[in-house]
Amino acid sequence: MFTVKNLSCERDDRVLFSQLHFTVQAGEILQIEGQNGSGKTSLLRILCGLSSSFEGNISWRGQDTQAHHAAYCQQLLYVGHHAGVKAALTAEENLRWMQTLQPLLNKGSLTDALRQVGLMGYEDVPCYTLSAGQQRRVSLARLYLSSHPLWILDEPFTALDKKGVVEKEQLIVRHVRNGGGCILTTHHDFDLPDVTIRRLNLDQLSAA
Amino acid sequence: MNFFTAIVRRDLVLALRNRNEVVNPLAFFMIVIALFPLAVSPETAVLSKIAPGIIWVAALLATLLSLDGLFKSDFDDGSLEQILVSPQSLALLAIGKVLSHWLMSGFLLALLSPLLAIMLFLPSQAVGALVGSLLLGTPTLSLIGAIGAALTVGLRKGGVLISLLVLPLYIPVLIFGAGAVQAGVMGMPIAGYLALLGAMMVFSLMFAPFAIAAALKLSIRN
Amino acid sequence: MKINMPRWFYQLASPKWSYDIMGMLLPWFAIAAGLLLTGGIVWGLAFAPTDANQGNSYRIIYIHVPAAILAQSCFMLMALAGGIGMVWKMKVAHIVAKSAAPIGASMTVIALATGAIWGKPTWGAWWVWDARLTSMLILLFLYLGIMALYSAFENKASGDQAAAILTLVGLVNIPIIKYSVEWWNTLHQPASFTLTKKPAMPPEMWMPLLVMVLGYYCFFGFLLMARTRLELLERENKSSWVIAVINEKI
Amino acid sequence: MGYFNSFSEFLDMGGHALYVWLSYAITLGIFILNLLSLWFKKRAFFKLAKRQTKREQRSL
Repeated sequence: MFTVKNLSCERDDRVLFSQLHFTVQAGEILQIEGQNGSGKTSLLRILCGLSSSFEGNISWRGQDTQAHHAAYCQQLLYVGHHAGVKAALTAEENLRWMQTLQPLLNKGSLTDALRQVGLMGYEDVPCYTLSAGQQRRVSLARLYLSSHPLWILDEPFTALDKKGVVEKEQLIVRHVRNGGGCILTTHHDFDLPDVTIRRLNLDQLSAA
Repeated sequence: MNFFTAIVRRDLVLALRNRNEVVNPLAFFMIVIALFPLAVSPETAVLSKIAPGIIWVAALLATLLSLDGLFKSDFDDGSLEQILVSPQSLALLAIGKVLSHWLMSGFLLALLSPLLAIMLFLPSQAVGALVGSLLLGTPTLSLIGAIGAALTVGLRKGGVLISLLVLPLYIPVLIFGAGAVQAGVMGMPIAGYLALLGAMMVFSLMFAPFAIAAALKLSIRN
Repeated sequence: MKINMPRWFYQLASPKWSYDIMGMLLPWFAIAAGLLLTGGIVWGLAFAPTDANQGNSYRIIYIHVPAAILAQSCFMLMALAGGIGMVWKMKVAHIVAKSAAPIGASMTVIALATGAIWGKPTWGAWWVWDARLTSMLILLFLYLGIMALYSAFENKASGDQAAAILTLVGLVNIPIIKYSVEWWNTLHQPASFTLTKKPAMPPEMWMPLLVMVLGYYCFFGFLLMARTRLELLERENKSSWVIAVINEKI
Repeated sequence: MGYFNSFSEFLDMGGHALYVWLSYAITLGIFILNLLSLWFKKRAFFKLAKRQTKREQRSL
């Protein structure tokens, strides 16, 4: 489904990683590991098309992601380091805007999605009254609406409590069981039954 | 088109919720104009002679001032990233954002300008030319300025740089805009000037969105 | 966007190949520039006849006109190189554009300074808001903006692209700026005779001018290639060919 | 010599000496500045490169 060939990235005259090869099949999770500064976020940004400082090939269903950027983005949901939440808009307005951006976000109940991330009762307040963690959860609420085949998630569990983490893990499992793919980074020990989790450690790569 | 109306609506809502960002450039516009009688002379003859130039220069600087933040908050909170990883067109986004920016800056400046024309003793037969030239000229200023804003959005010290990049490109609009008002003062026809301003607006509307989109892309990928 | 180009075009994309080719051409340009400039200056200053209207101050054209021509063609070159760099993602083209900017800016300064000085005996003032001088001043601002943009980016590849976009926007604007400034000028002051618009210049006068224009171009080519080579070394300082060049030098 | 009858006449430029020689001096100055900046940049680059190679040799 998702194939990366010969990927190298250099930033500020430092090689972050080179000669990276991997694939993500439908029903698989790829967890990218590594210390801070090992290039996890850079790698995810490259995979999303948010960074062009790389060499190599990234293809999605046999098509180059750069050449077919719009078609690829249609299929992709990215939760990044920044929440992408507008502080002056309410949680509901933010989600509605994201729905216009992403046609594959279901037009289903926003209240429901917000309840799932524990923001019940916060639909109508501007997001600047929410904490940074709550703002991130507004962004994560998209996962409950998403029918994108590919998820790319940068540290999705940081702003969540224990219960929230478990729920998101279940959500990811449901997503891959339905034939989706997921690439994520996390510090969190991540072990799920009955799901293929591949691991890619960027530290070992650079040591080798 | 759905996407386009959504951007315009979103940016207008945001502007209405942060009213300071709308009011500040307008206040700046008025203060700059109020400085001239104090610095040059409060005499009617002097002021009415330089009024077209002053109002146009002040409008240009006020637009420039408000442009600095056009993409800043979207860049900082990650909204721009999300737009880049969506299938929507960045050029369309640029047009939508510039349109709502113009409604909250250039358009309001044009509405406010008759008041300032009175304060600077601009002959009343030129007020129509003033409002018309501002209505047709400021969209071009917003479009060109947005290129500069998109190029500098990822930089820490974009403020002065954007003026350096954009002001030289503003000169034709300034010349024809102020020229239209001068012609209005002298009772000459102004249709030619307005047509030129309109042509520049159409021309920049055709090309600027692509330059803005390319600039935004590189600023995000930087 | 994919257009097939001849082989040399893709070879130009290789930094080492460009470095070597420019290194071969460099001395020839230096010699040509030296000969043409010396010859042109001696010819223009000492041998060309004087102008009936302006006296000997017209001899400033021999340094002014080539600078003005070069200031404009340098901008076009930068836009072309920047465009090539954007379309074919060619680093060398971006580096050429970047190296050209300060040279173009200095040519603009020469054209401005000599034009203004020429104005003193002709118009009686050290600065006149003449259409050509004003356009030249705006061109200088455009150059300064582009150079500022290059240096504002820490990531050089981003700076290259940003400056290329700005240069292309500037190129589209230059004719509009020129037209509007000329129109503004005729509105505010009657057209006076200018430094460059001479109805009929005898060959003894324009021949040295031609030599000077060629000399300026050679000097420009020399500077541009030398700056490009240096920038190539700085950008590629980790690659094996640059290390070889350095080891040879030390 | 050439168009002028004497060297002093040449220097005087028909009364326009100030303008002509000032223009030529400024132009020459800018040409030389261009060459100098190139030369300084080149020297700085190789100086830095030399220091780096030395450091690398020491660390080996």
